[in-house]
Amino acid sequence: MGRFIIRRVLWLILVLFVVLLITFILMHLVPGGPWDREKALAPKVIEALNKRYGLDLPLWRQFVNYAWGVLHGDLGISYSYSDRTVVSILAHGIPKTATLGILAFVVAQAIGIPFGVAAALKQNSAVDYASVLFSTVFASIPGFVLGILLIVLFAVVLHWLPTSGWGSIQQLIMPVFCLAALPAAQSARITRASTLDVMRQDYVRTARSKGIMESTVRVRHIFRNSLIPVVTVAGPELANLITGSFIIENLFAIPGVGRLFVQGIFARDYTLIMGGVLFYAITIALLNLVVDILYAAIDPRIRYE
Amino acid sequence: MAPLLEVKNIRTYFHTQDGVVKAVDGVSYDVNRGETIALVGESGCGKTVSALSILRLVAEPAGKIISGEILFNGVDLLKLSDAEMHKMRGARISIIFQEPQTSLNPVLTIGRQISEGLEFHKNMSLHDGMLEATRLLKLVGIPHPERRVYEYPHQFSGGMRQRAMIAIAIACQPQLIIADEPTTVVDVTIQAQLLELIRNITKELDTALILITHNLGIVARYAKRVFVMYAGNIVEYGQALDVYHQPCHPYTAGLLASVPRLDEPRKNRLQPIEGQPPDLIAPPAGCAFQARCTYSLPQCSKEKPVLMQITPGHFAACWISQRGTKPWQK
Amino acid sequence: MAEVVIEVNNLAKYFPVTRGLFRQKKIADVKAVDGVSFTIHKGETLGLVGESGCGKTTLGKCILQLLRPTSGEVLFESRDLCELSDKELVPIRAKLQVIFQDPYDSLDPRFTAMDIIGEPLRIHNISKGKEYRDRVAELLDLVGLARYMAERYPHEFSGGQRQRLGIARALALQPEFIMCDEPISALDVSIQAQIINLLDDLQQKFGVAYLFISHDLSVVRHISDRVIVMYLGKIMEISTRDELYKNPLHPYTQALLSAVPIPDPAVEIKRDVILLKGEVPSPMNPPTGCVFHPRCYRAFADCPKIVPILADAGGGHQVACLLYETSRP
Amino acid sequence: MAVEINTPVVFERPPHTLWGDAIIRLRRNYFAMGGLAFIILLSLAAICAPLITHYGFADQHLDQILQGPSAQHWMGTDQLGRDTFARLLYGARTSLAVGIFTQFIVIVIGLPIGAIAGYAGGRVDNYIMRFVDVMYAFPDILLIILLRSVLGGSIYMLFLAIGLVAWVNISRLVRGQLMALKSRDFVSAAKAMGGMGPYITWRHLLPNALGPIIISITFNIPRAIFTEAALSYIGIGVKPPTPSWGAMIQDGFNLIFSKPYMLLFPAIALALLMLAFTFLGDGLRDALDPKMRR
Amino acid sequence: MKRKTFILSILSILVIVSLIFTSACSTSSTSGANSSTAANSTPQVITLNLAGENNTIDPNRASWTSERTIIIQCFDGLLTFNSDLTLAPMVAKEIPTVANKDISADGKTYTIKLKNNVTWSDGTKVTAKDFVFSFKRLFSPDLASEYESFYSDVVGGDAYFSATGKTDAEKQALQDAIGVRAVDDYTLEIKLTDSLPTFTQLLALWPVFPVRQDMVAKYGDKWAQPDANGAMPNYIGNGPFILKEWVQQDHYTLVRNEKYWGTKPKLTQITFKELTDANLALAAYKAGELDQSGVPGGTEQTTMNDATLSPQILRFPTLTTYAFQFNVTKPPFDNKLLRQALACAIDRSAYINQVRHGVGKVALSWIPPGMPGFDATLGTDWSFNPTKAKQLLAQAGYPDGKGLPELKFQIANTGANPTIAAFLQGQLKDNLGINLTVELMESKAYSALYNAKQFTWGFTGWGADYPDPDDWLPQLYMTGAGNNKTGYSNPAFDAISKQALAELDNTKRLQLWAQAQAMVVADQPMIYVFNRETFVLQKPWVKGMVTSGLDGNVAGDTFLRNVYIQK
Repeated sequence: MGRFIIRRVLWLILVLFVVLLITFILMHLVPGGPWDREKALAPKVIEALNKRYGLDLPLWRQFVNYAWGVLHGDLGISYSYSDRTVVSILAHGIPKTATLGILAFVVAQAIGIPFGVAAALKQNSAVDYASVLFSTVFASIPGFVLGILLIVLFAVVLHWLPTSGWGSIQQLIMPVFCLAALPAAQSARITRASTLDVMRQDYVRTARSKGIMESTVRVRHIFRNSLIPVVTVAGPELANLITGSFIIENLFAIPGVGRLFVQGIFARDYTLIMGGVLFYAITIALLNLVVDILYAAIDPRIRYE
Repeated sequence: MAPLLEVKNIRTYFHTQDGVVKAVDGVSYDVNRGETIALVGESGCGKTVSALSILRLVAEPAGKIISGEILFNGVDLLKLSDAEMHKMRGARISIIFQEPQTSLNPVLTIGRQISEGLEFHKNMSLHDGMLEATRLLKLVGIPHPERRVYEYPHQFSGGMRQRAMIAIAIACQPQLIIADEPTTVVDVTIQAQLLELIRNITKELDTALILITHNLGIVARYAKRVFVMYAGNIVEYGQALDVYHQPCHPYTAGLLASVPRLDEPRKNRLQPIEGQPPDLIAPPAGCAFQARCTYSLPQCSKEKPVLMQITPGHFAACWISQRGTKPWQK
Repeated sequence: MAEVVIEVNNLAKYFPVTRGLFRQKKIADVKAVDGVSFTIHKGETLGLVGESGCGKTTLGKCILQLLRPTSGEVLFESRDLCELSDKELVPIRAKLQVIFQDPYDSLDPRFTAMDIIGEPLRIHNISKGKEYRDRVAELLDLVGLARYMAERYPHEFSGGQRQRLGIARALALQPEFIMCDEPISALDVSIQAQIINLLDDLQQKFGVAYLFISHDLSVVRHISDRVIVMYLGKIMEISTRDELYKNPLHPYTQALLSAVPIPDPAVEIKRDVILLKGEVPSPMNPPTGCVFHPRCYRAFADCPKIVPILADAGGGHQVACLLYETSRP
Repeated sequence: MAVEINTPVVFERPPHTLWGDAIIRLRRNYFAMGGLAFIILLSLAAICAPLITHYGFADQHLDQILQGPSAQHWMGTDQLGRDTFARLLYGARTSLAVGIFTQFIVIVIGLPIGAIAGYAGGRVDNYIMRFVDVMYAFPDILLIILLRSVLGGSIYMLFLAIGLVAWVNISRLVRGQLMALKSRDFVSAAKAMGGMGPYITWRHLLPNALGPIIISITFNIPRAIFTEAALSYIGIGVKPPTPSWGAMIQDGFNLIFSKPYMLLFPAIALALLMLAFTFLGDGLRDALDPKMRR
Repeated sequence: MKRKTFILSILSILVIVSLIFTSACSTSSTSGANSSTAANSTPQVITLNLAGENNTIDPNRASWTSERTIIIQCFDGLLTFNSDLTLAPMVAKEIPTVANKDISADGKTYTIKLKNNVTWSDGTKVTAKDFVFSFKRLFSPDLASEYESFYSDVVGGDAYFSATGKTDAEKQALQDAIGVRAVDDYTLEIKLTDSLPTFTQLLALWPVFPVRQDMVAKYGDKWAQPDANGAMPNYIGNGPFILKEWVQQDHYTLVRNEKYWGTKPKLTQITFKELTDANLALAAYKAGELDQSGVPGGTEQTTMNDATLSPQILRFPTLTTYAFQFNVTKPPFDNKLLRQALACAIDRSAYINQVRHGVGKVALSWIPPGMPGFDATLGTDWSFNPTKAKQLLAQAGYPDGKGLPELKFQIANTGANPTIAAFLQGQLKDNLGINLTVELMESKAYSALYNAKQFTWGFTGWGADYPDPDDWLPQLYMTGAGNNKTGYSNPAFDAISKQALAELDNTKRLQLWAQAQAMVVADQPMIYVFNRETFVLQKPWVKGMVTSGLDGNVAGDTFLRNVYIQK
């Protein structure tokens, strides 16, 4: 297990390097630079700015310098948020994005899994249909549409919740729900399918043949096994929540990494883009690693050497 | 003395997209205390379903016990409440399934899976349950039971898993064990080990055993009485010796003739039963075996034969033998 | 004795077990087949028995080069198949065929019966058009399937019929050798006999040699001319059928035979079963000396130390057991 | 009935291919058929849009700006007096095209890569999968935004951008399928007959992997449409005057307080299309599920 | 039964959705949470929306309107603008003119006397040295200030700014050579290389607001950054408000500068939110979280029709002109007649009156109304006239559009741009039968294309930095000028412009500019479309709001010091 983790982490470093390189190349392929704006800056100003931020160097030097900096924990200085280091910008954004993502994830699972289990246990009942309906409908509405509907209803009409922003629990409710809707729906679907599958398994029949209580059969034998596929998709799901929250962050004016990153792309804030990609790539890779480890915890058949 | 278990004319049907599968269509048999009987038949003949019906474990909602009675110690299991049935399963009647690979929960330790029945039926604590599980593992011949009890099914070999299944089945000292093809997936040497184990344990605990198998050799070695099933019906039953030596149904005879025997001189040709078992969704009108029967009479395709006593204690559902002839007998 | 079709010399197949961070290091070998030699003669059936995991299937696949052996040679038409490239093997494959255990797994579910049976013809460009259809029909007749079934898909056939399809496919190119990998073990008892008879008939007709892999000793006895008993990748005993079943020498063979129940209560009541201890050990970590010694009821002090040699015990009977080794110090 | 010797089995059903069976199962699934019907109807309506409405998607009626639904304009008009219903119909073209063409690109890239990795195995597989790992480490939607910026604004480049990101999953799927199929006996049989790698891949592996691929595509089409909507929301979707549902939702978004129907119609249309694909995908999965096979 | 449940649940969802929508339509009541509080004790706090995120609020470096909004609350410059866009003294005692000798006769030396009662928010005096420091810092090559080019005429400024590769000693020498010095604590002298009468206006802009040397020395360029908690202890200004808190990407909190040297503002606290989404801002306004908000483009009409909202509308013209500008160096738009034909084909009033519901004004010339140099009669020749458009098109060599190559129009895909692009497309189709290809581009990509002059036909807007033609004509139309993207080149125009820039007599100067603008409009390197009008909603309790054409995203931000709350 330890070896497995070490190998994965070493591999991750290599992956990150390639990811950064590809991003760097793509970024510089994008037309327009950080100083391009409709009301053009004077050439001498652009020259001074390039000098200030090291953009006058040849590209390969810029990348080497950047990579060297990354190794030392220095992600450079943002161009669009003058003088703020990318590290400090990310340090502000990550807690928000992570809170949002993790809360949405927890909410999604808290809604999705029980719903899915209930639906499977009572197949073809009202609960089942409600669950299917819930999961298909919520999977069919884009998050930002759901978001604006919620804002209209809860903030503007009912005045129950603030429209946007960051800081209070009330401000979290709507964005978390918007983010959670789709994964909750997916979770419900997967849980339902896997529970139905597990219910058909021989070992459930064995459990029943022991005469133990139905609730024990459900919790101990069905539920734990039906969680395995849920866990496998949970990692990418959480990664998606964290990397895909920029639309919700934008809609609810939450200063998270996603919004920064997208703004970074639009502003050609190279260091911010690289920082964002780095954060996301690490998040995705680590979450996948965590899932693999969790997977081994739930399913004793899995052993990593 | 009344038999321990009396299965009376049960019908278990499955609803599928293609139609209703009459998996068990009016089957009766009985088991006496401490007795070993065998249900013999090929795959799809309904032997497993009839056993699951006893425990009311037929997969719902597709499968349903349509009618019949299952008297266990004189109590109709089909009329018990769910709670009462829970107290039966595992405690009074237990079952050993065919595939130890899939029949054990992969994410629970072996010990846990043995002890949970004990916890429920005997109100043991988890700790006591695990101790008892260790003892049981030792009983079924698993080396290092104190270590093995904390291992997971995937750490066991096929034969060991089946031993664990046996341990689960005998944990609460039931009066009846159903062994559903317990050795089909293991090698012949392991098969011998397991069957000896089951025999010894049932003897020791004075437990009745329903041995479900397609292997005629196993039946010959272990069962006192044999029930031969074909297409959801019992077509012949009686004392093992009678059934093997004087089969009263062409199907039984065909089965016996089709397998090569190590103790007999090698034949140049085997005598197969030609054709295939019928479709249980639309079974033929008369005898289900008629289409494959070399000796069939005109009556066979029209009327479904019922079980009749041919010789004392030996019953068969065959118009031919009921006429007193056995053309298959050489 | 008839001419040799296939000669297997010292064949071994090891599956490496690796571990490592970036560069995978080999830490052990699973010796699935470990130094096996035998011959198969024209028109004969060589039975191969043993418990699961003893390397029967691996051996069969190595002969056909479906798995490339680690060492040793497989001589066919005086060429070592192990030395040939995949391309060079193609014409030879026409003469070496295979029937698999699982009739559900061995037929492509997207192919019709005609596609399945005709596939070898198409691969080797043997025939086209009407000729092709006629040949398929002929093969269907041969294995006892109706011609009108040619357009059907595997899932519309029963297990026995599928196995017939597999046999027809194997016969399409009139091979000299067919490896039958447990061809009947997935079938119902009443169907098994049908297939065995069919295989028998076809051998009579075409003089094809079979390697008949099975764990069912009674069936092997019925069909084989000679029998190999394998255990943990090694040959324990080779003999002609009658000799082996009448006079099994190796304790393992004896135990196997005794474990087979006989479908006659009157016989069974009198029989004693040799119960082997324990189970087959892991081939990754096989026992020293004679690999069978931990389970052997006749093992003695030398068994864990000395690896027995497969030696002639008279009458074409070879056995690898120290009980019969007299010449060695 | 005349029964030939040795062929005593009588089949009640006429012969069916596996696909045929799947279609029968699919037909019994009313939700899936409803979804399919909706998709077909919508596609037809999109193709025949000029026959259904006499308004063009770009026709501006500056005297009829932002009108509510009426007999004349069934779904009202937008800021430039363009008929919303007409735009919805023509927008369906864009949205469906996004869904379908991105999947086309996904297949063109992902299938061969997955197939090569899956069949070749060993070192080739290792290298390909390591590259896939790298692709996988990119956050999807953000990579699309970056690619969208690199590739420029045309709708074809939109397909390409979404496709370039989404192929990873298909190639993983294909690889997994092929790895599983490779160990099946019928593949060994084909090999034993003398079939070479490309033949086996083409004739045996890919046709058998097709079911999961089709299911995956069915679920990926709406995902691509969703992505386009999200891209439109942040302003890098398709270019005007070509309507897309995403762009229409974005237009309507700003009018939520004043003209909610501007958001309502395209949002409902999008949701219905999503539902249709989801039902169809579920139906296909059930129909093609190997567990359903006898 | 089961299907019924399913249908029922679908129905109920539909009902809920429709409820949301109907309520969205009908709500307009903006019940403020604390409307019942007594008028005299009303907290003097206001919440506004910056509608953007700031890169920096360092006066020397800032360049965006939303940055200016914050800076002008916290700093006072030498001069300032009145609401009528005339200049007024602030820290300076009076406006420098040639007449009061503050400007030398050759127009090259400015001697500015400062008030001696101006203090920083920490109580220390504001002196001429603070301005000298600010000027010199503005020209620092290491700072790379974006507005440096506005002050190029200061002696030595450019030389220092361009010294990027030089050693520190050389830089120091160049810095010392800059023609800005403190004659004494309250006298500032600035030397220019050329006469530039509008330099006084530049003195009212934020890049030369005073900056605290000690803060910069201590904290470097980070002096204008918040600390980890968002507090701004180093951001010391001399303006009416103190920036207390900047939670980045979220909001700013400003409090009244209790030690303010001038008339103290009435507001005790201003909160600026950074809501970039117009829709969200409106929602926040409706929910009572904002006291002022813009409305999303296209919703003006509904807002005006809304009984509750219509009294809350605040609208006033801004000094901004929008135009479709051609790349006149490339065919086919090098053809003046074609440009004129296209200009005549666009029904600008339809856009303003129909599409924008009357918000904004039709523009036919470049300099917007409300500014010196505006000429209402200019450009009427190229107003909407489809017949004339067709004639001109024929004259241009493309009768009925025949022979015309594919016309491509590039536009950044932001805000209402797609709408105006679609509008243009429709106009050309309807009025000339010409198909226009719209290339909607990502904003930076568009800017790059545009700055590299690779575009064919684009959309641009120009807002006033300061209210003078100096800011409007030479920058865009002189040959080779920095913002001359059209490639327009007219020697006559260049000559007049040079003359006008240096002309000290204001009347004469404006006359010269009028001539110059007429030349440009006749050539139509751009089709002038409309002038912007700010259209916002403001809560009725916000009083004393004074708006100005120079206001940024926040309406009235120039004069927030006058605002108070009365509920």
